[in-house]
Amino acid sequence: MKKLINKPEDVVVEALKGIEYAHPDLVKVHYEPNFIYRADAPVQGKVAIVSGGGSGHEPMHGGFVGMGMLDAACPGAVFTSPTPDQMLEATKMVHGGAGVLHIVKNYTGDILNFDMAADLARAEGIEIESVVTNDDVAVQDSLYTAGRRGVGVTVLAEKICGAAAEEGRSLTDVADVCRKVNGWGRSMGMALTSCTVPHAGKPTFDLPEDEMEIGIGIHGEPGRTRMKLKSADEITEMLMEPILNDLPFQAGDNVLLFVNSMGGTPLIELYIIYRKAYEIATKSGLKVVRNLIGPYITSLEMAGCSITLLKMDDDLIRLWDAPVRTPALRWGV
Amino acid sequence: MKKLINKPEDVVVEALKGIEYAHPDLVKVHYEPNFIYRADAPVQGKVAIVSGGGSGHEPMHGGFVGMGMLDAACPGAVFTSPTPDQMLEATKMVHGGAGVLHIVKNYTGDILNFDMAADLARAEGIEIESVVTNDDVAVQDSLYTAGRRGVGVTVLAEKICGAAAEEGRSLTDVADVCRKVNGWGRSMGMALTSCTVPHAGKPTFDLPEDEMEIGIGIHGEPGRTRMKLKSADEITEMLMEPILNDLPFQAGDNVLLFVNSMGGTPLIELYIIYRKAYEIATKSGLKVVRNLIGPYITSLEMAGCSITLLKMDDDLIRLWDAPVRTPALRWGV
Amino acid sequence: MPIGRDDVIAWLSAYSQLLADNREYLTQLDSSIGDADHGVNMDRGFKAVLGKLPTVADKDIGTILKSVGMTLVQTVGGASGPLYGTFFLQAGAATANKMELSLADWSVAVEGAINGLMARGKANVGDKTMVDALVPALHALKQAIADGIDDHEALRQSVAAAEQGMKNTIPLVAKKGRASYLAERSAGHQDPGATSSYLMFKAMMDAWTK
Amino acid sequence: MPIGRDDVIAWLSAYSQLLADNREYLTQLDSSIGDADHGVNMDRGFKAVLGKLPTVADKDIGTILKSVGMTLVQTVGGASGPLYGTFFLQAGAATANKMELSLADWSVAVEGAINGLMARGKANVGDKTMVDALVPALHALKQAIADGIDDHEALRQSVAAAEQGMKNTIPLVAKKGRASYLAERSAGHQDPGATSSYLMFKAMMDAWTK
Ligand SMILES: Nc1ncnc2c1ncn2[C@@H]1O[C@H](COP(=O)(O)OP(=O)(O)O)[C@@H](O)[C@H]1O
Ligand SMILES: Nc1ncnc2c1ncn2[C@@H]1O[C@H](COP(=O)(O)OP(=O)(O)O)[C@@H](O)[C@H]1O
Ligand SMILES: [Mg+2]
Ligand SMILES: [Mg+2]
Ligand SMILES: [Mg+2]
Ligand SMILES: [Mg+2]
Repeated sequence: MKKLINKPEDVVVEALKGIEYAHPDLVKVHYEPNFIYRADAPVQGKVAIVSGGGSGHEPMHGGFVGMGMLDAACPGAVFTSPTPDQMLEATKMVHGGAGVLHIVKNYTGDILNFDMAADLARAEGIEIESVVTNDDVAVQDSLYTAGRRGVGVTVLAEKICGAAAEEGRSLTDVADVCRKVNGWGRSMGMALTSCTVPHAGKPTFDLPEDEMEIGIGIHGEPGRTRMKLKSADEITEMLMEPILNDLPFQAGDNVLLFVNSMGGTPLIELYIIYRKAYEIATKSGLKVVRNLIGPYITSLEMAGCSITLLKMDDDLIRLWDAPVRTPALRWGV
Repeated sequence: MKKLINKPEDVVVEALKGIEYAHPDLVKVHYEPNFIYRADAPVQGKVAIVSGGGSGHEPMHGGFVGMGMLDAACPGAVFTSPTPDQMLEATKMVHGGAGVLHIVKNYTGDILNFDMAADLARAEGIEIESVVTNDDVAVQDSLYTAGRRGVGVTVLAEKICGAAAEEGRSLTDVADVCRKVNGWGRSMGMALTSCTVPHAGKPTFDLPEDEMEIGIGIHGEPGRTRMKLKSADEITEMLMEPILNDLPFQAGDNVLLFVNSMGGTPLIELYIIYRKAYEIATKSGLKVVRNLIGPYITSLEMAGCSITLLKMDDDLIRLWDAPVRTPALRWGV
Repeated sequence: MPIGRDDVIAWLSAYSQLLADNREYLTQLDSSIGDADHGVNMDRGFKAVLGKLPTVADKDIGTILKSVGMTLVQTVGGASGPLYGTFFLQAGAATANKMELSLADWSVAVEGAINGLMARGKANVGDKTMVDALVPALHALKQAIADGIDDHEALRQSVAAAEQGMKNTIPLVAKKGRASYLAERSAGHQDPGATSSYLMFKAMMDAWTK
Repeated sequence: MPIGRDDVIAWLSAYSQLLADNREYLTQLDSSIGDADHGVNMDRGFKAVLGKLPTVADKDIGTILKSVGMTLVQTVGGASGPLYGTFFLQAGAATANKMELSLADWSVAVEGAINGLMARGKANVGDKTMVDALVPALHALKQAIADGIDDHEALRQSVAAAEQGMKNTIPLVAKKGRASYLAERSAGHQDPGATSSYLMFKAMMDAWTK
């Protein structure tokens, strides 16, 4: 196992210390329970937005804390949902009197821990709304699964809802925006390699040199299918097809095209993928009006990529364009 | 070899097409010869800044084209210096009547090709100044080497000089700023893995599972020393020591601390490194006033990191903080 | 065989040791059909439990079990944290103020605990989760008690049922939890949560049938 | 043996073929002490040369060689592009308007070419570069001509000297180019540029001593 780490059990806390040193103008870090919160919290009168999840997906979520995006992010152990005390304390720290939105990715652990935290927060008189993201089309949403995973659209929702909160919308309205974004987004991912969780010491799964996994999540687990490695263009087609089929995107729709590195895939390859995804989207009659390209929701050092397509109306475009000032995303300020 | 590519020989052009689709608000792409230039070029009356190098280091340099940074970037084949016609045409495209600064990383090929281009541009009446970056402390600068490599400080120089040009300084002054930044910066890198150049099909060098290379460059070549893998903190000490010893950084100096991913190392590990580098710098009496953390000057998918320390005075801090609007760096706008 | 407070503590210590010993094994199971953290999560949680026990060692069984539940909720994370946490919180509620339990009392507490866990996780037998070990273990325990079998034998039968339930997860296609994302590919692998549940019952037997 | 225009073209075609055949080999050499692109760079450059040749096939030798030089400068990149480009541009300047050269004429042109390359790259014999093959090859050629040795034998001796110079780079510590970053670690590996230079002379011999 080759990583730039010290002891596996110290990975999360040491990364938090690095964030604390690096961005004092943007965030503060609370330890035990661990969470990152915006330096000017609480912002009175504004709906606060709290998210979180296992560590190992950086910059998600801690890199998205700041003006125009998250008020707080709760990092669990690597690939492990954070615990309710983290979300409770974070919620109390950032509550500005206008309620708190919890953005929760659809994983059993994330749902259970956030639910417990929301109950505890409500018991302390804080109004909480929770919205679940579940944009991954690789998994069937049925009675026979734990539902679709929350992946790439989560990043987009955090930005868009952050803007909605920043401009003073109510908790109900911000939650509605979140549900709308989730409903209008679809994602699909693939991996060329697995990743190695620090305490495990070896890759979560082995992938032969000539094979790839299609339909992966962000926790290093195997995907839906394993097959022989294909070209970037063929892979892009394999990712775009279920996305386009799943949401009745209509010709003429404006979309945001988000091409994401799983962590180990470099930018030059992302642009090759973006090129083909853009051409496919455009050929389907969609208008790609915005994009995001880079490592934003990662799985440690996994090589691979994911694509997220988000339908946008004028309001979502405005909210996407609104100023944001976080470690990982910054524009308009 | 596992990459998200199509044919190896099409990697550069396909990535350029992706950039062209993705950032029409920021840049345009010229093909044959290939270069990326700011969409509003030429900016009349402003010193234009042109850089370039082999592809495979994205976002450097193409991701740094735009307001407040580069006017044009010339991408060669992967790890191969671009050719003079690229720099000549790019120079002519962005020349705004106030001369052009070429920022050239110290590699034999980059120097030779940029020199030929500068000669051709001068022959066409364009005033050119060239500044070479050579911040890498891993290599001894002596009669017995090709000199120190230009690495991390190049990114910082492009930003800082871009701001100097944007505020209307003369070619001589902008070139002086570039020389100052280069003189005040030192870098050192290491690798956990090599990388695979697309046409080569296999890693440039093999690194056993328990070993690392210290003193690497950005072209996938082996470093100065190979040794057993160490902890992140020990590695950070090994990188910081020659940096601090080489430049007589003095207690009380303001510095920018740049912790860079070589491409395959994820953000969580970079923050662990940043934490220790920050502590070492602070303990040495330096004041870390700015930072940059992420994959900015990469070597395809190489796992590893580099550290750059740049001494800053008030002018450099102002120039660093000035607005910039490029695909890879954006603030203040 | 009455189950006194010290027996409960002995059980928790035994379970903690089994989790430490099986940390890599549980991690391995959670690598085949998960994200490779179940072993570390449970080990972390029960090391924290061990650290907390001295502060409640003089309290009633209900207080001890609730303390375990709260500690697990605060330290384990993931899916198993809230589920095992709920298990212990419910067991603690059912044993409030008790300093000693009969095995029948304990089976009632365990039943409430499992019901709480199933209500929270909404998994049933056959979904390829910890429920697949817990429910058979409970049934075997209740059945043995009802049949008048002696306590030690009743415990052994519940552990055997837990073990069988754990092994029965191998051919199942997961319908709950992270393994369900793999659909048919989850078949052929033993569920990590069912394994840690089996170990929990095994620890009971180890601690109480000395 | 006069070297006519068609002989020059035959040489360039032969060199182009040798570079295509040795593309992986040159890449491998440039992996041990470089960035794994020399083989691809040279192959790309000389494929472009082959494509350009028909447009200048009816011109004088100087024009052909200058065209080669310009094509290499525009397509090879890296360190070898400007260096080999300069080689051919200088050779072209020395053979302007010539349709035919004696071997002695050619050796003068090659001397000017190597001088131009060395002036640009500032490398000397012993620095572990292409110069380590080019200079011995030139000396052997000039010496053989001065000694009155017949042309074919002179060419063979120059190729043998190029080959020896190429092999002599193996133990050297690089003082120029990318390999110099490796310091002592560059010893024990043959220089890729010296290898492509040897191949250039070999192509001369192959094409002109049929
Ligand atoms: N809905 C559920 N109900 C009961 N048990 C579940 C449920 N979801 C998951 N589990 C159990 O949790 C185990 C995984 O635990 P763990 O790895 O700690 O959490 P995570 O899946 O969040 O990484 C599974 O093996 C399974 O037994
Ligand atoms: N200063 C120099 N003078 C002469 N030859 C040089 C010099 N620097 C490098 N070379 C030659 O160039 C070769 C490498 O060429 P290539 O791989 O194409 O360029 P790069 O090093 O830029 O990747 C080396 O093997 C060496 O022979
Ligand atoms: Mg987990
Ligand atoms: Mg090169
Ligand atoms: Mg797990
Ligand atoms: Mg090379």
